[in-house]
Amino acid sequence: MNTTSADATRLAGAKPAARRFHEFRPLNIGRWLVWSAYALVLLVAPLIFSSSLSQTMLTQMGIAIIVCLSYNMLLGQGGMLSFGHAVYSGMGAFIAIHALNFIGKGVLPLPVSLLPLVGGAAGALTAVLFGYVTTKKAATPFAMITLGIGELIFAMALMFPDFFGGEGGISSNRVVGSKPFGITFGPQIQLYYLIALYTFICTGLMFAFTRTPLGRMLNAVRDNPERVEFVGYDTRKVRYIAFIIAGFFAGISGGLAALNFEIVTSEVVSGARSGAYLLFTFLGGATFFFGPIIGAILMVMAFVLLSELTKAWLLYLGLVFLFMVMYAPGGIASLIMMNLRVASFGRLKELWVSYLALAGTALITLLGAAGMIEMVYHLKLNAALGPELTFLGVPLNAQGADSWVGCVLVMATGLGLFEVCRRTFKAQWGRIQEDIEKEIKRREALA
Amino acid sequence: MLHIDNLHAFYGKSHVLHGVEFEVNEGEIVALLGRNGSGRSTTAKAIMGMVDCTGTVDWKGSHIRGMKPYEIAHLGIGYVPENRDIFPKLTVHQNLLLGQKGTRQKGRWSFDDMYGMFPRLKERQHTEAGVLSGGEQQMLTLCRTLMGDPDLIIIDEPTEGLAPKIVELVGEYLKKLKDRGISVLLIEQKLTIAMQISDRALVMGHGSIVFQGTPETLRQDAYIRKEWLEV
Amino acid sequence: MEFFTISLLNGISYGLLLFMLSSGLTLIFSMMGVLNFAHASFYMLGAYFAFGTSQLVGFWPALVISPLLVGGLGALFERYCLRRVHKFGHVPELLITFGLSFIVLEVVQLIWGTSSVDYRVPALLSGPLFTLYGTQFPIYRAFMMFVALLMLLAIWLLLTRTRIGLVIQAALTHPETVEALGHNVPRVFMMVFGGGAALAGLAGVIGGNAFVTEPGMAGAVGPVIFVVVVVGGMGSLAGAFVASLAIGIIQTFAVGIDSSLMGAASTIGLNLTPDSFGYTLWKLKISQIAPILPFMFLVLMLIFRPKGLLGTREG
Amino acid sequence: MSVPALELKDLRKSFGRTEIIRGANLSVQAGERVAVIGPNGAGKSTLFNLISGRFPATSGEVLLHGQRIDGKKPFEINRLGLSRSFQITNIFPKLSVFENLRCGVLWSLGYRYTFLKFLADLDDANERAEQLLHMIKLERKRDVLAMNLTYAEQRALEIGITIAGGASVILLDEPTAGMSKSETKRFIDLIKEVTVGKTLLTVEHDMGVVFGLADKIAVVVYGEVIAFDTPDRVRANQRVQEAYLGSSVADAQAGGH
Amino acid sequence: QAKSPMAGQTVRIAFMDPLSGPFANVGQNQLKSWQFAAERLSGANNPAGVKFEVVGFDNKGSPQESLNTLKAAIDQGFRYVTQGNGSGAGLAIEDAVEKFNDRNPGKELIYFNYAAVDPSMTNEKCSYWHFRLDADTSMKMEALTTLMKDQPQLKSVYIIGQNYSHGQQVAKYFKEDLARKRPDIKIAGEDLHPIGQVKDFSPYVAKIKQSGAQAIVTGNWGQDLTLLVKAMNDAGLKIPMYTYYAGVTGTPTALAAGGESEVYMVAYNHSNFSTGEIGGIVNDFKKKFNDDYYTFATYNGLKLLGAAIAKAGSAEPAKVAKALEGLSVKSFAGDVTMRASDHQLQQTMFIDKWQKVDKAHPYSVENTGYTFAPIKEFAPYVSSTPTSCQMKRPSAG
Ligand SMILES: Nc1ncnc2c1ncn2[C@@H]1O[C@H](COP(=O)(O)OP(=O)(O)OP(=O)(O)O)[C@@H](O)[C@H]1O
Ligand SMILES: Nc1ncnc2c1ncn2[C@@H]1O[C@H](COP(=O)(O)OP(=O)(O)OP(=O)(O)O)[C@@H](O)[C@H]1O
Ligand SMILES: CC(C)C[C@H](N)C(=O)O
Ligand SMILES: [Mg+2]
Ligand SMILES: [Mg+2]
Repeated sequence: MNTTSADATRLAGAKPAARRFHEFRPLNIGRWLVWSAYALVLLVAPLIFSSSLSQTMLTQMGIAIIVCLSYNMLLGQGGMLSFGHAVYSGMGAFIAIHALNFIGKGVLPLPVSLLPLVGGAAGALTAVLFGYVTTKKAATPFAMITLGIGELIFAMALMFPDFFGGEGGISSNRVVGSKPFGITFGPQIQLYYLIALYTFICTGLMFAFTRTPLGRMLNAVRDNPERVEFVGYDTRKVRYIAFIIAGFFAGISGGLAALNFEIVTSEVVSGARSGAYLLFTFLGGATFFFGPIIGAILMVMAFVLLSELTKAWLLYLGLVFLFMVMYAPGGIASLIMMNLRVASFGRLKELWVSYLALAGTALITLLGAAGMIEMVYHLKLNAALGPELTFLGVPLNAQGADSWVGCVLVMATGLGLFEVCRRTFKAQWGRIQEDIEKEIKRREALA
Repeated sequence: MLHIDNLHAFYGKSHVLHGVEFEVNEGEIVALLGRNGSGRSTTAKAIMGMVDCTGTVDWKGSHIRGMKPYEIAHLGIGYVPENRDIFPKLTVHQNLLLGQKGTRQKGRWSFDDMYGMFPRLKERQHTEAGVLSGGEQQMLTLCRTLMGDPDLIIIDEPTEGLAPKIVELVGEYLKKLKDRGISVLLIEQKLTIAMQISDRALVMGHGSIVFQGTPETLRQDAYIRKEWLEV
Repeated sequence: MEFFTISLLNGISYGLLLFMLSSGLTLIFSMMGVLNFAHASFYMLGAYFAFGTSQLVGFWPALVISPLLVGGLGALFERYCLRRVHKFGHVPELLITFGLSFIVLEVVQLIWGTSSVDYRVPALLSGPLFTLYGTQFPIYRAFMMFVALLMLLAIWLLLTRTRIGLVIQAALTHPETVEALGHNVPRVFMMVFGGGAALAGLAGVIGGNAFVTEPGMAGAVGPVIFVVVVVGGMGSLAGAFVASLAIGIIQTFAVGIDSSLMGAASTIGLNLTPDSFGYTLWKLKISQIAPILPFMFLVLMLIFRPKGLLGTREG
Repeated sequence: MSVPALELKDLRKSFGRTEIIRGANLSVQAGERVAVIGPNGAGKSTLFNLISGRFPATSGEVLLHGQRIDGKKPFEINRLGLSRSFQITNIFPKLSVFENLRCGVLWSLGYRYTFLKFLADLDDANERAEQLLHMIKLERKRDVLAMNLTYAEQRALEIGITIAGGASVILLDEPTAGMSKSETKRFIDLIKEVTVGKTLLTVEHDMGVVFGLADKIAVVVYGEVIAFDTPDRVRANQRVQEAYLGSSVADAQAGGH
Repeated sequence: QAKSPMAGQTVRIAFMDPLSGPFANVGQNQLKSWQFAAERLSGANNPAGVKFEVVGFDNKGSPQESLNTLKAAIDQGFRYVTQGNGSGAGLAIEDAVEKFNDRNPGKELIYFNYAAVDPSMTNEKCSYWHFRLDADTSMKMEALTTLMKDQPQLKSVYIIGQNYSHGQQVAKYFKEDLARKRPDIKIAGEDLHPIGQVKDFSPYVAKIKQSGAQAIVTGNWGQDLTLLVKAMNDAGLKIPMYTYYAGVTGTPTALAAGGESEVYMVAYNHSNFSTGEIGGIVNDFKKKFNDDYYTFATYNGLKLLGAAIAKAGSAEPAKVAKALEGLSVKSFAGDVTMRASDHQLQQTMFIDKWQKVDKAHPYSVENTGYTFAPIKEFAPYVSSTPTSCQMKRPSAG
């Protein structure tokens, strides 16, 4: 109980300024619309993006959405910074794939479509076990215990090939068991819809959780654990239950991943995986419920697409994080909410020209910078293939002065213009915010 | 010594001080009175360079507006913030140590002076300041600032949460400061000691000075008291 | 006796090495409360810079130049990145160092390639210092121990002879008040972060050739140095020192212990066969888990004594 | 005499080697309003911390309605019907005012750790929270985040959370600290209003508040309760005069109301 | 030579291995090796006259990511995939290819495994569509223990390895083979340590010294190998060390930095082939990239593929797979044969010794001034091991 409430709030990682816009609250009709739109997107996405790769990505996005949302139950809602969330999704995945193998052998009479629930149960059980010790603590000690447990489990995973399958992991075949209506889950698209269904339901359930007494007390524990004790709640128990629920959803996502990949290897419990959940949940925005959804989508895109597009993807990723944390610590969700607030006061239309200008100039700057980064990488990695490379269709010569000068020029121009746009935008934004504050005051006075 | 003219201060976009002007002379206790939210603390922060402001703030004849807080502190202005900003994880002694600006320079005040002033602090010397009682914390902040050997000390609501006897004690010590040639800008809202010890009183309302005069005149000016100090 | 002496020597020297690696982190973590995930990256930079500069000017100048360069980079990072996010809290601080570690890794690979570089121990320091029971003790290891002790001394002086530690701790909760008392808080923060980075850099100069200088070296030491800092007690230099030695010695001796739970079970008359439940777990020897003992330590420590060995606070 | 609402029996507390509370005895009857006064550092807040379970006592007993509560956790004590506020504002900064209050009422209405019901459907809890909102006069700030409230509003919210659970014994630690005279006055009325029929203990330095609010005054000096009596008798008490009152400041404060 | 009907056709191979992250160095070297060999063996240089094209996909060393890259490759129309770095990813690909071919008849893929050496891939988990070009752990151990059979002075050996499937398998096969060939050799001790977790190997060295072993056998690779060697040098423990992976990118440099040491490596190649087609590749690769060409399996793989396409008269994987079974081609060290029963290539094995370059062995590995010199050569039958593979073969065709 030595942690001051200030510490606790800081650990929750919320940006105070962004939080002020929390008041924006869609009407209930709005909520219906949002959920229907979400369902619709899940339904039609694979019809629009129909290549095999994009379907794989969509399935993985569904899985990632569940796990990132479950992670945010801890981080965003409970102020618990976990470095070991992959342990729970991973254990869910392992148990699920073992169960799948049992189904395959005919020992376990369970429809494949319910397998994720097995994963969920496994995740929850794991959380019951480890959560008992981790949730005794909050703040930094909590973070460090989860780090330790994560490292231990990962190291152990390679040592126990019986259960974890060693380097090769455990593989399985999802086309087993009963086949209701001829659904075998063999084709990716069938699996996609199963995952989409789970994603939708889990998102709904997790959102519902934020509206329950426990969900609210979890927020209270994040903000000021000390006070919570004086309104009758055991903070430890609040954290523990929430931890188990988060473990359950993480386990579901693990179970879905087991179905999707039909193989589970030790990397699913690795620290790198946990780190990715943390980074992308934060990037999406931990202070808003829907933030992690954005984060999850970006995570899959970064790992699957970006890494194919450029060898420098880790560098870009690092830079994106650096800048996001510096300039938008509330994540993408907070940027969206800020603009929604402006929109709700009918002022967004004034801004779009600025946005276009900003985006345009930023793009130019980026192009210049990326051109140079790509040339450096090319020089370093593919020098033997000759100095030429094409970057977005533009032929560049990594050893030619003209390419470099060109890139520098493009970047410098972009940067200059961007700065000009940024300044005007900043002034404009400030003015609008001022007006909005005034308007709020006025409404308050009226009320 | 301290001369303030046409001072405007802002929190982001909200304009809090509207052209404040007053002076504090050498060896003088000036009380700055006013209701909650009238802008007294903001004035103090503006002098210390802790908020955005425009206008003139002169100290011993040189402009100090726009300087960093630590530079201003080095010029000899001490600030005792409101709401007891003690450093909770440091011991009482360490808190006092941080009041000193450099390790070398010898000031008017020693640790012993401080402990002599409030024996309670001496007893609690090696305790974490965070667990001190509310009143003890208040004493500590005052002493901490004195350790920096200021020529002018700005005290924001020092008697808050102090037992009546201690309030009186603080009043006496402020007078002692004055005797040692230190100027005091005392921010208060309960008139109790302010009226007794100050040489001059200022009343602030809505971000500007609405009254200047001796405590005596203020006591007589029922209108000002009613309009700007009480309900 | 022979085995014991040598193991003790190995344990102490490994412990000192751990301390060398984590001292900068302790400094930053204890003072600024920043979980600097890029600490190991600074360590790596130190090694690569030393490799680069020692090719030009030799090892001894590199020993000085390289930490200074790393410290400078650390200070710049604090000045232009970390400082901006400080006000948002610990999680963003941690994430920004996370981001930095990606960038450093990529840049290192771009400049020095993806495989290990040939960074060697200088001739003066290679070879054995003395031979004990037929086992050599290398000079370089002694040098490493010496530097670790120097680091301890330097940080200790910094903490006890100056008020920097107090200023920073106070500034963590009340930066404005500390400034109003006349302390240039931003500069102190920058110096401390730069100093911590420089210590990591120095560890890199020395660890880089003692071990392997390659892009994976940061990832390899990353987690374990956190263990040292936490087990020792956040905010406690002495704790970090004791924890390093304890971990070093225990881990070293654990390698020599070949008993397992199965052995323990059989002494109480329980016979486990390969078919019994969890056989692989039972037959696991202590020597097999020696390298991950630190993490067990960490978990147990946080459960039973969250302040750490010599720490005073939990958060 | 009926069972006292709150009783302290030879309560002691040491931090390290210093004994801060040195055998405090006190017996408060149900429905009494007690002001706890005493010099700075006398141990008033510590006493509250011991009663509410924030610190464990070194020795001695605390009885709530005759039941021993020393050694229990804060949340257990709270569930038994004792609630407290803090000298330094202690609210949920990132929740709205309404949510702050609702957090205060949930346990007492039996919702415990449930996650199978929607908050929006808990009519009784919502009604109670709205009611509290009116009582502390923050209706207009209903959806404002607590951290964006002014200081006085935060203090009011602090009290609101404290009384939210409907506890029968309420401890307030310097509820009016940092408020102006007019606000203080309004606040005393508020406290009186919301604690009707409850047992109230409050720490105060402002004699005006003390005499305006209390049925009885307990004087804590150096970790002991040296006097516990009606205001007039306490004022007349010689020891109290020496230790605490007896200054022009106190007189001025007391005269103010 | 009659012109092949396939001439001029392009055969595209998707290479999936880590191209970023901690193992990027190995992956990038191997991608270059594939591309270089493909360039050399295209057109007239293969009996089918086809052009080989190798495109790199970054699987980040992760089994799951490998499945994504596999999907990406399939989307882009690749029918041949190759991978080698790590058996984890290898098993994932083997399994996924099997399933894909099962579910998508007519669109089959072939997987060339050039370095993933887990024996299970050609035993209990074997697949018709998987062809391994490297020698697996058991074969290498067969060669190694055969060498020991001829070293009567060797009396006790210490075995140390990483505690994961590869390290465990090395230990297991070593003990089995030794029991068969040299039951008199004592196993002085056995240590399995967590992979990538040990920073300081001196405690292990002390333990080895204590045990009085005359030699060390280890399957360690990367840091775990170099740090072990360094710790031995530091402590002055000068006993020979038998390894699997002393030649992997980065390790030689680190070995050299640690000074002289007695390290043996068992492999299907060595660094001093300077003549013939392979000699040209090795030397020109070095000239072009200033990097070592050590993944000779790329050469064998393309040789086999070319021959199989010519034999099948088609580049259709279903037909090529059939043609590959039992196929024999002439390679850099005699003939190599793709055993039909388990799709494990049978080839000559070498024991290489780490030593300073000399006249007979001039090739400087990673420009360190050291080289791997062959000290022993075993004909394919010596290291051949039995298989438990029960292959599911496609019914038609
Ligand atoms: N950090 C801040 N951001 C925005 N507005 C602020 C901030 N601090 C104070 N204000 C506003 O500035 C005005 C003046 O505040 P100030 O603290 O100077 O008043 P005060 O006279 O010291 O009153 P108090 O008795 O509350 O200390 C108030 O309206 C207050 O709401
Ligand atoms: N956790 C602790 N550790 C050590 N000393 C403590 C601790 N908590 C309180 N004290 C000491 O106990 C004494 C009594 O403190 P307490 O806060 O109860 O005083 P108080 O009567 O409330 O005074 P005030 O009116 O000034 O608030 C103080 O001297 C304080 O320093
Ligand atoms: C990178 C390689 C040395 C990995 C090795 N092929 C293995 O199976 O683990
Ligand atoms: Mg104020
Ligand atoms: Mg108190």
